Amino acid sequence: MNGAWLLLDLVLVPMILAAALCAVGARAQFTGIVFYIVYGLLLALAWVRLGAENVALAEAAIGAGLTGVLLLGALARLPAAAPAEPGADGSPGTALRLAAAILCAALALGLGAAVLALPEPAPGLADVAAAHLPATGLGNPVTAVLLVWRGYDTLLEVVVLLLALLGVWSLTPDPLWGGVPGPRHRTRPEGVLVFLGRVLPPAGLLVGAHVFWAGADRPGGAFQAGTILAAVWLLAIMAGLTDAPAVRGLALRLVLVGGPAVFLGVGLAGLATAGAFLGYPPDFVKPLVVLVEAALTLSIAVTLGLLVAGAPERPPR
Amino acid sequence: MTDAATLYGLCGAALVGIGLYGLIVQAPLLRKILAFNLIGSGVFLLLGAIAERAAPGRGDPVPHALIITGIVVALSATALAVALLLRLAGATGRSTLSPEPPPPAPGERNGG
Amino acid sequence: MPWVVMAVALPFAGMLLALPLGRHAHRLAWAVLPSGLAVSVLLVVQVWRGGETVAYAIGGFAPPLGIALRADGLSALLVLTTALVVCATGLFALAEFRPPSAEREARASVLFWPLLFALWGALNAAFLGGDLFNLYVALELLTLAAVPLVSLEGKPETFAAALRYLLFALLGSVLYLVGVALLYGAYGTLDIALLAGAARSEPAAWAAGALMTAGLLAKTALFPLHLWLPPAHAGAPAAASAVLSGLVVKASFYLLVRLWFDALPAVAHPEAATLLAALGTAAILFGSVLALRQERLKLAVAYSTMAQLGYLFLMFPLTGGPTEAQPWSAGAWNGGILHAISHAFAKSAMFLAAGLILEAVGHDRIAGLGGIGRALPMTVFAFGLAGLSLMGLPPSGGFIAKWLLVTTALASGQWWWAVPMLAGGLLAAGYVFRVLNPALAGADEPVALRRPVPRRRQAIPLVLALLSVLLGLLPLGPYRLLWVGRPTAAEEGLG
Amino acid sequence: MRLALDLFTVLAVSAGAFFFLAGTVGLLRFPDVLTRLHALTKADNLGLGLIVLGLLPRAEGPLAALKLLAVWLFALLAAATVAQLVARVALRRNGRSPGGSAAG
Amino acid sequence: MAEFLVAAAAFLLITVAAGLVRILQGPTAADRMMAAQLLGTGGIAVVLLLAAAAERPAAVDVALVLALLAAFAAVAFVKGATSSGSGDPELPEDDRG
Repeated sequence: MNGAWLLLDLVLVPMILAAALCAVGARAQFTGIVFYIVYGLLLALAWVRLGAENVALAEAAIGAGLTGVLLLGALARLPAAAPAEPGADGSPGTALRLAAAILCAALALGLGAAVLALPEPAPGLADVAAAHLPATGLGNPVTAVLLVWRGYDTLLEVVVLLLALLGVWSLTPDPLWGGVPGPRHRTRPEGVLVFLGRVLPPAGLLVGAHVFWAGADRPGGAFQAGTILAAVWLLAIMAGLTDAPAVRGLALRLVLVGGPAVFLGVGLAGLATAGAFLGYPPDFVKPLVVLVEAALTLSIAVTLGLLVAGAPERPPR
Repeated sequence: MTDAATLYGLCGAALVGIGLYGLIVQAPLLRKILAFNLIGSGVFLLLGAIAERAAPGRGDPVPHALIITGIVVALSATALAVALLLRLAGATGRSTLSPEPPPPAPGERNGG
Repeated sequence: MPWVVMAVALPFAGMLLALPLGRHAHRLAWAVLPSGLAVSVLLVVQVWRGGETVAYAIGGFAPPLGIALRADGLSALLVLTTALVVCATGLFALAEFRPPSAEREARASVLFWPLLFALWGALNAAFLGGDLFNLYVALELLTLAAVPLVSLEGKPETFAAALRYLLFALLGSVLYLVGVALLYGAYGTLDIALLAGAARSEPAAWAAGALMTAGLLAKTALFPLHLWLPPAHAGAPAAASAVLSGLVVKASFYLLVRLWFDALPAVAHPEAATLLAALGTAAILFGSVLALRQERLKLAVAYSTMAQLGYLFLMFPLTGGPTEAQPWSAGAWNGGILHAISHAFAKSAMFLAAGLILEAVGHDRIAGLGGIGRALPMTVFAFGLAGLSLMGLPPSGGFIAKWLLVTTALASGQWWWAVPMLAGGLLAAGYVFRVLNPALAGADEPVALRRPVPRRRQAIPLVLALLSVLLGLLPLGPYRLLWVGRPTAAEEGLG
Repeated sequence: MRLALDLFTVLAVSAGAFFFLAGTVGLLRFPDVLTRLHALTKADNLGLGLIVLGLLPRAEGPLAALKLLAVWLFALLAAATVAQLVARVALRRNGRSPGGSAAG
Repeated sequence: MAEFLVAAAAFLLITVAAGLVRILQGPTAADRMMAAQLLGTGGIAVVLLLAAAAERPAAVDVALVLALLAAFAAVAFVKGATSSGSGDPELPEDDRG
């Protein structure tokens, strides 16, 4: 058994490193980004290999999906860069590069040594988590960590997401405030893009719902589902089938704050019902978690979609 | 399985180094943003290896949850950085930061 | 009522409400600011009365599986400082960030409020968090709230400043995160209190400590990682500069203190402490000299922040020094903390005062501010009072803080750390009087005010400056509070 | 029965891998972008289909089998549309990279 | 059986790794994008094989997500390649010439 897995590792790890090196070192930025997209895919494979399907789902949707699209979109909209000459555009000369390379190699080696020096047997919380899992009624320990035991992290994290969106919106030129993010996409009617935009969103809705539902007991959950929904929404926008919403809309804003607000509300209600902030009354853990996740999924989907769409560029309709 | 965990842990360490190199050396801001993402995913791989070491075969769920949180946080930061970069390029035509801090603006422009 | 929880939850609730409220968001300030201040005061009272660290297991799940919030004297004091500074800047900003008309909403006036509330919540989350990973999320929250504030006015030069700030901050937090991962791998917990019991001096802990320290230094803008700070803090709107310079950089410093004194005191090396102090010394000297050479008031104030942050790092090699000369034990530790707090008040006062001058005169070129003292006496007085604290002249919070640090340095025979502190005080006097002298002297042609500044607004920086002075006049209060839950390493030194 | 199914899996997966190999050879050896595109999309999707086919007997129940088929269907859809769109870009661009910035 | 499936996955990875070379060499952006697409399809196959080998059906969901979003990056690329950044290569007016 180990032989084949080792072979796989010995192929996969060098590929990851090669993709990363090329993403950093490729001469053209476009090439670097394509390598980064491939790198995200390879990482998703690594997560599957390590038995971390929850993470693999997130990486597949975010690392290989949204981040790549974000970077590609940005590159297409940046002004053409002048031909790169070392030093001309603020990039360091050879000596500095060498110094940086030595520093980074030393850091990587030190980090590697620290990894090798980690104690054996390795400490961890897997057993503690397994012992507490039945009390939650959930089957997926990662969901239990994210929404029950370390729900506070997750609450702050969804606030981070919303805050990033406010940050992106804060870059709107003043006359366009309240307007619509991104350009209006044009497509050939009955063309391939339109076809894709028609077929994939319903499929994505289905897959997203599946990942969301599975999340309570098997790998999946609000973040993965939200990302999938965001991706197919963006696809429908790029296919010109629908337009991004104007950011001044009250309904949109309520959807955006809805997830975090429900989470915070349930958390504060926990003060009364469970005697602790972000606590759940013993018999209602699973239904409350599913409620919070449902609200979060919607908010995350819309927030992520708008994050990638960027700052408003068109005046409100 | 522990061997695999160590291998991926070392891979994560190398990725942190590669990403940091890119962040320091590359001038175009988009490349810096990309390099930052490489460092981030290197750290996540490190955490994944730690999860696998702690509970071979099933994985420690706590680091897995931390990674998912980290991935979302990294995406948020990336989106903000990209938006800032596009706005910077739109306003000044630049897509790099010059090594010196930008010269102070004339006071008159600060009035409003 | 668990005030630790409310201190975090309330500002975030405000943030979530502010967005849908749109052009009415500024009205929310009248609810969130006072209630947040009240919660902070109640938290301080709770810690003071209880006399021990208030710990709260979120969701009822104790660490290591769950996350604990902890409020000891230090965190309570910082939460209160934050509340006071945020409330003052919030009141100050009410005049600036309100909708231009009743019908339309404007970008900056809508976004300022959720950003400010989120910043507040993030600061409290950082001061009260007891879990290293949760603190990472809090740090990111802080960054993502602070960066948009820098470029909120939409001035082109601030986009580069904000982006530079963002990149430094992201690098800092990712380095911090590497350390968190290593510590979990080595000890199987993220809880600071549990780590304190488990951590030993070994390679994984060294690597983690070094990386986390480096990351936090980048966020605290310690020399030579300071490049991002002056353009960001000087370019931001005054109300934002006040919280960025007064509070945000203190959060990462606070985490550094937590890391060294609470989580890893056994791992910290005396040589590393010396290195930190050496960098701090360089920051004091470089920052002060650069502040002296600035043409613009806000940039001078920003470089002064870089210099003043340097003092904070002198406490690392000095803790554990003899304290016979002082009425309190752990003099250096107390001195460092007090300096952070008095600088928070003084610097926010200075930035608000500089903002008022900029608003009234239309520029902030120091050379063109002759005679401004007659036009805006209250504002210039506030600037001078705050400068008193920066120089470390009695009676001020800055004086007590520096006196504690200097006497510890002398008593422990490490007189060389006293030199930069005294030199920094002289240089601070230089850059403060460089502004005050012409401002107070009668210029041939007194500056013309573009628009009058109401006294109500001028009073706000004055109150902050008075607070920084007052800190030196009622000395016993903060010390007794700081005593609560103080780590033993603060008394006995590191290593 | 079990042995026969295993044999089927081995054969189908091997055949699938062969088609991937063919696609790669095409990607590396074919002279211009359009022929490469052509070879690639056909071969690797056939390969994926064969692998899905080979794994079908090992699926736990009809729902899991359906999911496997859905994977193939999505991949086919993506490959077909992407090939079409990218070919358009390639035709128009005459072999230049998109956006002047790509050269930087 | 598991060994065979894992070995097949490793073989497949080596095969598609050649795509990395094509991304590096180009010469056209379309080449690069299509090579990434090959790696995507190969990656999906690898995930399916690993899911079967380790008997972790949840991993099939990962393949499902990868397949669903396989066209996502390419669509963004195609969009970016049009003159306005928001057009369609199938529309005549988006010809950049």
